[in-house]
Amino acid sequence: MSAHDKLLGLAARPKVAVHKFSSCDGCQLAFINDAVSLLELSTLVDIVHFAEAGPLDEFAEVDLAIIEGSVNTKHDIHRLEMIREKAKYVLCIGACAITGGIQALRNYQDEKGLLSWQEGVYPQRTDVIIAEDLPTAKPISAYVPVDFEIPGCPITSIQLVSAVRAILFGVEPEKNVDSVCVSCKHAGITCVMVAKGEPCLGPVTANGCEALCPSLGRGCYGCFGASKYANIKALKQQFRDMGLTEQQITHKFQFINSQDAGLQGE
Amino acid sequence: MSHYYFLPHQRIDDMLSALKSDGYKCVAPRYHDGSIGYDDLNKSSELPWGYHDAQAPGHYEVTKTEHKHAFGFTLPTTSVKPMLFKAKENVWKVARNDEGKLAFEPIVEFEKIAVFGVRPCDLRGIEIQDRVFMENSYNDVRYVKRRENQFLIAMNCTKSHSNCFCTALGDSPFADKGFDLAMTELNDEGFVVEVGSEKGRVLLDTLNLAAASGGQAQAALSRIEAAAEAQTKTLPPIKEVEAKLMANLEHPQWDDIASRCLSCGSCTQVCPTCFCHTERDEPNVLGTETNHTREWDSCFSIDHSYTHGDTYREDTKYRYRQWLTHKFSTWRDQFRTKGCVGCGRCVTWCPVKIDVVDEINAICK
Amino acid sequence: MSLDKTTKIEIPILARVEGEGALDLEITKGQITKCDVRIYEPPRYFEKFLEGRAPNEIIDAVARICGICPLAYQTAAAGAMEQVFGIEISQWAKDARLLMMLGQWIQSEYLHIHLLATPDFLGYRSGIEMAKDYPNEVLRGVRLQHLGNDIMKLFGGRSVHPNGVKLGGFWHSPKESAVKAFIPRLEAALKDAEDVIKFVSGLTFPDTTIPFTQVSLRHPTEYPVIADHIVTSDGLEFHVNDYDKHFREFHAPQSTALHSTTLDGRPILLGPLSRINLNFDRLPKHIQDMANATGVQFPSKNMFHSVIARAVGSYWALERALQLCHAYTYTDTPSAPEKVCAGDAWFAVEAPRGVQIDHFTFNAEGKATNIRISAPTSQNLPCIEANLRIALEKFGLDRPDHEIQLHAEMVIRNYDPCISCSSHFLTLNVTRK
Amino acid sequence: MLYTNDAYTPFEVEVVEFIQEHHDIFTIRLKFTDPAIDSKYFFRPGQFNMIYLYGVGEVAISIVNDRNHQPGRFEHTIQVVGRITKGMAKLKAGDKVGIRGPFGTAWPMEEAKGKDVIIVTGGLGNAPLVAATEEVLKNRKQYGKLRVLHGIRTSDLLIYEDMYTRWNNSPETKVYMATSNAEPVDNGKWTWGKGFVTNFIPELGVDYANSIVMCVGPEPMMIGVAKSFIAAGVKPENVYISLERSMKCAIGHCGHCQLGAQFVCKDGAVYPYPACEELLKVKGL
Ligand SMILES: Cc1cc2nc3c(=O)[nH]c(=O)nc-3n(C[C@H](O)[C@H](O)[C@H](O)COP(=O)(O)OP(=O)(O)OC[C@H]3O[C@@H](n4cnc5c(N)ncnc54)[C@H](O)[C@@H]3O)c2cc1C
Ligand code: SF4
Ligand code: SF4
Ligand code: SF4
Repeated sequence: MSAHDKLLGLAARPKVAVHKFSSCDGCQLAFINDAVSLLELSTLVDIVHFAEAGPLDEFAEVDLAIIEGSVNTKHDIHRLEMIREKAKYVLCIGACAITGGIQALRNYQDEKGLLSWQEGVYPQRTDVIIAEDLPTAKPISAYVPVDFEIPGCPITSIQLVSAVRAILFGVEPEKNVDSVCVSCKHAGITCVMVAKGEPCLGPVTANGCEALCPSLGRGCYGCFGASKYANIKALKQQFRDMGLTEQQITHKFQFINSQDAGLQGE
Repeated sequence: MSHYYFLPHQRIDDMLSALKSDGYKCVAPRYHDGSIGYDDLNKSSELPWGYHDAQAPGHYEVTKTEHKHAFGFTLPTTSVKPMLFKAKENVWKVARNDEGKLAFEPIVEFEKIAVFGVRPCDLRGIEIQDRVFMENSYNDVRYVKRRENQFLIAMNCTKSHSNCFCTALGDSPFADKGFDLAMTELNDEGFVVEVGSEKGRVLLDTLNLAAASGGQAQAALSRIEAAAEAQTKTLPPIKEVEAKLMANLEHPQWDDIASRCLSCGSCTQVCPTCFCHTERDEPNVLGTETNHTREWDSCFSIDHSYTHGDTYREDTKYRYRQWLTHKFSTWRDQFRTKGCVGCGRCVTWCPVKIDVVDEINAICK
Repeated sequence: MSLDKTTKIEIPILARVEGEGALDLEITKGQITKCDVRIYEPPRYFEKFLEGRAPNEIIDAVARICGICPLAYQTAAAGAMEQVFGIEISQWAKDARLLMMLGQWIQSEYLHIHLLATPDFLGYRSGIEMAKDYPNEVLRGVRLQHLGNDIMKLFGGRSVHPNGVKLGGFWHSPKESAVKAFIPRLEAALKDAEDVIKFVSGLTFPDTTIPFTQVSLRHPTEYPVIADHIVTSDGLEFHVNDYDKHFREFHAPQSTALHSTTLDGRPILLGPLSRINLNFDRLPKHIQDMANATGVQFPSKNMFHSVIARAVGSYWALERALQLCHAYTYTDTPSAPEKVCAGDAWFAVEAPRGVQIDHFTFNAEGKATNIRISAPTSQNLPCIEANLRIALEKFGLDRPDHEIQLHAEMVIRNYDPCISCSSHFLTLNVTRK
Repeated sequence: MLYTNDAYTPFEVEVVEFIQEHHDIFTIRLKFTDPAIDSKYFFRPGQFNMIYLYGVGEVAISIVNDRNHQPGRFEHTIQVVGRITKGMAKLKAGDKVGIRGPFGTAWPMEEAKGKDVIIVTGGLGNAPLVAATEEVLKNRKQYGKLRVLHGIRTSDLLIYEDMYTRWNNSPETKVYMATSNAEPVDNGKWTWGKGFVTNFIPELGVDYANSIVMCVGPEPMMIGVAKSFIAAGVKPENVYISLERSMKCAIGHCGHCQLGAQFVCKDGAVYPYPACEELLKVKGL
């Protein structure tokens, strides 16, 4: 499908499905927590599958499949392929679906390490787990093509509603690629790094949370993933200047969005 | 009658009531959670009595002292800009009916605001933004309305922080124009007050203030001079800076800065003169109405120079160069004035301590 | 339908629960011979990847276990770590944590009542469907849910994965004006909450009795939210440190979630019903009266009365939140100084779904070396299975599959199982022999 | 500009006709729904409008028409490139959009009088110069020879074919077209030339010393064209180009279109080449 065609053939009353893979359910709550918008939206689209809210029809043909969660098991791959096949467009929501999420910290374990985790958490019947478990937690895009993405852990209702709204208008959702610092300053928040000496990932993290952590007086920990052209090297140097150890710095970048290519750098 | 009046600390509240009865909402620097920024002011006791600040590149710290002054700090974390040119606002909205008809409606919101304690650099920032939004080929009605409904009480500096550099630009920490009233604080006493406009005179008349004594007026002046002398940063003459920056667009220093700069845009967002913004639509869920917003943008943001097929300033080095050359050079051609007022905010709030003055000196050497 | 024929019917996902799993039901000659709730949520290994992490990172991370009750995880983890390190948190921080937890209760319980549970009682497939006929009730639920979310936002900035809690207290203290602004909203909400109690008392409840041991926290003076004692319907009361002396946590073969039972293998029931049954005396008199006026006698052993327990407990939560807002003052020391040392500790809170209990072990550098996190839903799983056996046999096993499914779902939904703590959606497999 | 009380708010226009020029190029013909506004609306060749797509946003698009256009109608030819233009591609007759404008500088139609006029375009750069071409043709006697040069990558990308044929048959006018990519797609049917437009310089038969060049195309192309024509004898100040920079407000407030001290939206988009020659040499300005 050429870029030009994107959203060209969207039904007047599109069918929408909300699917979950490995996740905490928090991104779907962006719908449920803004129940007014959900109810309004349900007058414009047919929500054919949304297990957490009620409707069930997992493999129905849909215009838009909204996917939360990462792929951690063999069974997930199969299910995902079925969903993609039946969906005209796929919108991934949240860190899990886009970068693998926090559970992708397992990707740093080798085979032996993972086995020790499996045995540690599930002492009985580990074989069931091992048979199904993939060695990595990966984003949806690692297995099937994805049309649109909304970052965040969790995403916000505003992001979700405006993305769906844009799709209904037949245009792509807008991407926010600036850093958290931008909305931090817009909100008139005092920079926590400058005024409190709190290490903050804001300068390299994608905007979208309205600078939530700095507004609470603490540093950002990057739950929206990397901003475009983030200067990771310069921020790591700043953290060193502030006295953080190499391990502390590594942990900062290897957290919610550890697999995000934009967060890699010396 | 002397040119100067004297407002004792105990009578600040009278001034606030006078402003209030004129319909103004009063705003002043206030202390909250480790920093001093503008907030609503209801009574004089809410002023940051005794607070001092220390600023250095990438460093800001506030301490409480026993001194009996309200303006013992240098300048608040933010300028007056957000009160006139809002960080984000709806500029118009449009409704669409079932037939698809569009009804556009401008949104112009303003209130009467009196700003108590505007530092001279921030006053100059307002003057510069006036040229963008009010004295330009097209004007912004919102800005104009807010400006008309603003009452400015300037507060001359009696202290400078170590990032201040208004003197290096040929200015001084003294408000010479653009205010309704200007004051200078004398420790433990009150303010020497000067009138700058008819609005200011009318307000002052209602307060029936005594004239400042010669000693008080002199003390005020020497305190301002001391603040000026406390500034340590220097720059070549501004005309020279303006020419040299544009003549050195390929200077190796730009690459050096780019390796340190986070491209976070904090410097532009705290700047009292930066005016860049972006516009965006925020439709409601049902799609029946849309708000068209205007929100601060900056030349550090990726979208700023994005044009289909080419992002002209893709590298940080070009983005930083845009910021510095615009502030300190091309601004003159655009608005017949400088783009910088020397408040030092961009230096204080740069998380990685990049100092524009150092960078300019390195390039203009 | 012949009773000796084996039929295997795939009934889709169990809706309106958060999580993924399956229910295997085997009916032989009119008797349930197998009733396994299989949770196959892909394992996420929180307990493992958090080893070696700094305390505040753990607080941010555990929220991600579950988007439905992130704060319960955070509060329990922070509490456990403070115990280990001997950090004494201020009364301000204690009150703030309580207020925030109440926000979580209010949010979660009203969401469950209106969007998840009542559609079952009134015969709708979803809250969205129910909203067409009951717009006011659904909107009331939404209003209350928002109020709970907003209370969480006060301290945490957002209601899903809030960012406010830190080791020793909070990252910031909200302005007084922001907290006081909740007073009129809470006052108005009390009226709504009273209507909710009346609304749910009017529902028709199937008649079942559950024989399980009920378990809840116990607070010395009030209804339990954050407390260090556990009580059971067997008449036991003990400190949370003794959890392992009374309960057993194990990995059931059918599931990726850990299960809990009493040491001798009996299921335990956690959650709003146990809470009210075991702490009725801790409710103020006027709320006791409201509870009695519903027509349900507490303690009740009918699991379907959970929805009433939720409505009453949430009324208390609103009232308690109102008191806390009235008493609130700003502080510039929202957090006690951090320090670390080696050691281990238990800590428990009442999540909306029941007791959330953690055990943490740290080394001298303040890095976690062993983490145990027990979510209420997984502790409840054996109980859910046992309850299904009783409820379905009572309901009639010769009924058509879709009716059995509906009833099974209704039973399960009573637990408001937040299976994502370890899992996902439920497929129902019925095998008849 | 239509500037009643607020420079930021658009006016409603109706799409009278939607013409698919090419698979990703279309023309929309517009009219103001309020006749009072229409009667006030006046533009000059080379200026542009901000077109607003409901719920999505605004884009800067040149006005195709000359100043004597049919009242109550004006056109824009738009190429689908990104978010907003993709959305606009789905417009149809009867739909409403918003318009602010006109903005920017215009082609030097006065200065061109008495001179030979050379219009050089590349790709979709022909849209902003239709107006200037028509203006010359409507006031034919006031101008010298007219040469229209148009370069495209492949022949299937040609739009306005009828118009080019009409122009080619006009007095004192000649059209030159070339495809730069090796083989034209519809081999045989393509009767125009091959290679780059600057290849035509020796055969235009105009008085370069008394010619004016107006050029729109990709930036490197415009620079190349300017250099070649100057080398051929056109006075540098008689070479005009039109620049494109990101624009949000079009009124010199948003800062996006800055090029050195220039605000392309109001100091441009049409520039005499010497005014931006140096600026265009600097990478990343
Ligand atoms: C003076 C002027 C006249 C123009 N005339 C025409 C014309 O006649 N026909 C035509 O098809 N196009 C014209 N353009 C280009 C047109 O404005 C862009 O193609 C359009 O803005 C792309 O928007 P988008 O949302 O589809 O693209 P995206 O790539 O999604 O762009 C997102 C945003 O970036 C900015 N942007 C991207 N590309 C450009 C660009 N080339 N110029 C300015 N801003 C851009 C816009 O703000 C746009 O909304 C003109 C541009 C200018 C400045
Ligand atoms: S607090 Fe963080 S996000 Fe905000 S300006 Fe400072 S570095 Fe940027
Ligand atoms: S271009 Fe940069 S420096 Fe100039 S006003 Fe815009 S943001 Fe500020
Ligand atoms: S100079 Fe400093 S504040 Fe400005 S963009 Fe670079 S890192 Fe950010």
